[in-house]
Amino acid sequence: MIVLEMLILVILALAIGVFFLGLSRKIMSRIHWRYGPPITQPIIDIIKLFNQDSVSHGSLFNFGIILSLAGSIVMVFFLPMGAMCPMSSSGGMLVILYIMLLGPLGLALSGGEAANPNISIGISRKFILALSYEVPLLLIFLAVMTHYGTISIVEIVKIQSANLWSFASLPLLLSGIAYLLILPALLGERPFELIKAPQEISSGPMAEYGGKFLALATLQHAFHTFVGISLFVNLFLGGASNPGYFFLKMLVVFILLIFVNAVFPRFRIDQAIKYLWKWPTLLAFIGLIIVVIVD
Amino acid sequence: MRELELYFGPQHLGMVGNFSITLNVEGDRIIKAASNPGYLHRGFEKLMEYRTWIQNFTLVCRINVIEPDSMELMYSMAVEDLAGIEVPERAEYIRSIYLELARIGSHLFGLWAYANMLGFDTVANWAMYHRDLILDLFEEITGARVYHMYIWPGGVRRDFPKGLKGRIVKTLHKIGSGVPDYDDTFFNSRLFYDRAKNVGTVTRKQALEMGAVGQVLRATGMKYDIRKIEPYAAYDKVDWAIPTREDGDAYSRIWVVRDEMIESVHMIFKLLDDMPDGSVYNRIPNPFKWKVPAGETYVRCESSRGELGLYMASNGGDKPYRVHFNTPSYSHGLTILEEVLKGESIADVGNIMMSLYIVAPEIDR
Amino acid sequence: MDRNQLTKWIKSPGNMGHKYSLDVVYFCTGCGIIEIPPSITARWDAERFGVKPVATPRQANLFLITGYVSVKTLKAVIRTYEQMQEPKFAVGFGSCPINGGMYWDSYNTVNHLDKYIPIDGWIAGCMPRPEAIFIAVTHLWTLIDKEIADGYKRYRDKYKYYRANQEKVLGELEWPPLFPEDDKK
Amino acid sequence: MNQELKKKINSSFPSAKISLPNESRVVIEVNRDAIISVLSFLKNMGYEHLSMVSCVDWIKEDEFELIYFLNAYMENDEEYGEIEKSTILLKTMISRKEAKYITAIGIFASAEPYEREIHELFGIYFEGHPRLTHLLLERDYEIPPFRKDFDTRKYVKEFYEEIPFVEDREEGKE
Repeated sequence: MIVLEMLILVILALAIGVFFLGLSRKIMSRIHWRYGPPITQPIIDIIKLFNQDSVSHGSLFNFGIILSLAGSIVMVFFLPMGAMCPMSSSGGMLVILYIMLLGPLGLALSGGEAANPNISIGISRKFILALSYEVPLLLIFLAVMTHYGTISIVEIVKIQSANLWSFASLPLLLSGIAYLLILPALLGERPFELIKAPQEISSGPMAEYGGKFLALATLQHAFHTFVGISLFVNLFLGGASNPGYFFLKMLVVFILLIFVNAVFPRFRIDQAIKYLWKWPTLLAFIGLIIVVIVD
Repeated sequence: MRELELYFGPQHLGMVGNFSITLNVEGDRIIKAASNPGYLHRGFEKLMEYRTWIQNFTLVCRINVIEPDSMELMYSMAVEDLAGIEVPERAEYIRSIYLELARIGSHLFGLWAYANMLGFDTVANWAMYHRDLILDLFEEITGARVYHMYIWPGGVRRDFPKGLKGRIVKTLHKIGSGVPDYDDTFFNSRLFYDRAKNVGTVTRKQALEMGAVGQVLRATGMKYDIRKIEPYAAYDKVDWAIPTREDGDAYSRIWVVRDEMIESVHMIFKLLDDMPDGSVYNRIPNPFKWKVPAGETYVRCESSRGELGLYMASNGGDKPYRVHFNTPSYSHGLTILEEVLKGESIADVGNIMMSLYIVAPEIDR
Repeated sequence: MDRNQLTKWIKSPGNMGHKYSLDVVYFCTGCGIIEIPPSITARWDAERFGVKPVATPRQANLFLITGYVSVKTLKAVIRTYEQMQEPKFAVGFGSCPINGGMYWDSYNTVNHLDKYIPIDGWIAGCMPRPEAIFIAVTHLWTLIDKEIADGYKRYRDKYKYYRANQEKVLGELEWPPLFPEDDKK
Repeated sequence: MNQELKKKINSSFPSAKISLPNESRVVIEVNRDAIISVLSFLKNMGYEHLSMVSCVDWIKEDEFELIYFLNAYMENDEEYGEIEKSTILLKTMISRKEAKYITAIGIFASAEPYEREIHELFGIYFEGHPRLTHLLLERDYEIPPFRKDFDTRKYVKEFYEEIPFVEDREEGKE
């Protein structure tokens, strides 16, 4: 039963993630005054990429991207989507915090094999960025955990459905805002698009990916988008009792994210660290203090 | 830390045109930069020695693709100077209006390149759309979108079509109505300020030493503009100002570009109002038998990127003996860029390059 | 447009994918830089056709060479083409790569680009309008459908000759052959 | 007025031939040894901007003509007087057979790429230039391409047109 649930969850997450990729391209086009590609374009891209030849730079190169993808998929199991959560009993937020680092790590392994200077710059940027958003993320998680007294996300969703959403309840408001601020960094959207930065370092870690590898990287991005947003919905927007309602909440957050993506250029890496360690960290810290005082 | 050699270009999304920079980097800092042009070298000046005076018009405009019109003007002015051809007054006005339109188009292209470089896709798309509106005007005036071959020795090829004045005003108003949007999303944006302020600074001393012209020089507070110093076409007949900034960094340069666009729009309105009637060209001799008297000349004008010069020598034949274009991107791209990139971050290479307004075909010729 | 025909997708997903998702690496050699931005931005929007610029040749399957190819560029063009993954398509944009265009007598531009790399289609004109790119793209779809956009196969088969031509212009090439001789059966 | 400028230069360099083709151009012809001293003299006079260095191949006279274009920078456009507005064309002749010259980088840093280009396209060697490597071209030509005795049309015919199409090669037309 759990296996079936897992399978459904992965497929759902993939569908939503890919849909979001298509939607973001469409909405961005409209903001650019363009017509935009059909919303199915990412699917076409992925089909094409799987049918294209690709060059491998060694076994570590192959392993890295698979590790990265696997890390993102595993995270999906720990996040309740509506009533579905195959791994509800084990782990929770701590596991997610842990697995989240697998994405950059996999890419780093993979990139280390291909001797392209753009990749090494991209990887170092990715790690620095990960380091800077992990700090506020940890503080936010701590605040949520202290407030609800549990590390299980299912429990947190349950409590929220009985009372208020944590985003609307005062002690966690600041933490919620802090999460929204780091969300673009988490997903690599502008203004934190500096990992890819096609105009600067030729799409960074992806520079040597072609064919299947790029397809896997796209899938990883889709899963990662799903995880980042669904975490916010679960922790702060009260989750949902059924997947449809959950999807609607995710959609709202995602569209907000795209609007931010559309109006900003990208930071330089030092500015990104400065920003992330200033505002989101400060907000998350104050949020944590408030939570500690109130409870 | 290990020193890496990084190639920026020639195939690179951030590279408008075909140009490459070899960077020696340590971590994120650039230690040494070497420009590497020549990907677009066609030997224009050599080819022009093989073509008759009139045939060369198809060639000159292709030297710079971003703004071909100032190249046409240069060539016409040099031929007029050598052959002693007068230009009617109306043609002077038409040339000015047309060149200012070209300047706005070119600046919008530059804005596209710069915004694109910073990842400002939205503004980039808008700028390109607005540039297309200007290209539509060009298409109406000359019949071509990009390479117009409109300016001619002795004037311009044909008069403005009927009712064009209204359409120019309408188009410029449409673009002008976008200025608040541009300001809100781009020019006054905090992130643009963060990315561009104190980046790629060319001090006035450096600028003077290394032969900077155009925006690079004007961004250091120098009011150096050939349109004022040595007025050509109808630039001395209307009143206009040279926009400048003081700091000499990328931020100042882009602001100068913005102010120049607005100044150009105002200038076009004034020129359109003052435009006299009359013929638009004086006849030139039969182009098949046309021989230009022996002699040499140096003419210069202010293109959208700075001072543009043309040295031309004729030995009295039906072809030029020697042509040499002095293009603004030359010193910007080869001398200043190498100097300015030292000590900057890799993320700012394209930022600096585009703010210096380097157009590769112009360097290579 | 048969982008929405499910039967075709099920029959040959790969073929359809190649058609409707053309990731372009623009090689803006000179004049081409002026008409590419309009075609990918607001006015013409190439993304409608699934044509999207990408950053590196590894990710691309369409190579757009926009303008004359000087000797120095030729080197970069060949390297870029060889880095792309099969199946790949190359399109020459403008008159100059076809036969030299107005630079036919220049000492530094190669006149016929298809002597050095296989080209699947040409867009004639100087400058072609942005619409021409889309006409070319739709033509390329037909070619892919009929499986005659086979430049990459030709390159594999006749690599010896292409390489010989390349060496004639560039002198000794500093990279090893893409398809070494003894590999062929 | 430019006549003043003429007098000033003539007093320091009596050998210089100065002509004024129109109100904003001054053409100074000096012999090849004097050019560096004239350049620094003019720089001190306020002509700080070296716009371009050009070269003409006068094949009949068997000489190269080097031309330095100098302009003045002023902070404000109203400061420009008659003298500052003019462009100076400083010329000198060097022999075609012994195409060697001295670099002007010491005085004008911006001369560097121009001299590099002239070295590449005309084959003139500049003594003291730090990097006379390839700038625009990828390979060497027998005669530097911008010299008048280099016929580009002939070159194209002999070089590019001779390369066969791949299809023709297969048919054995090699």
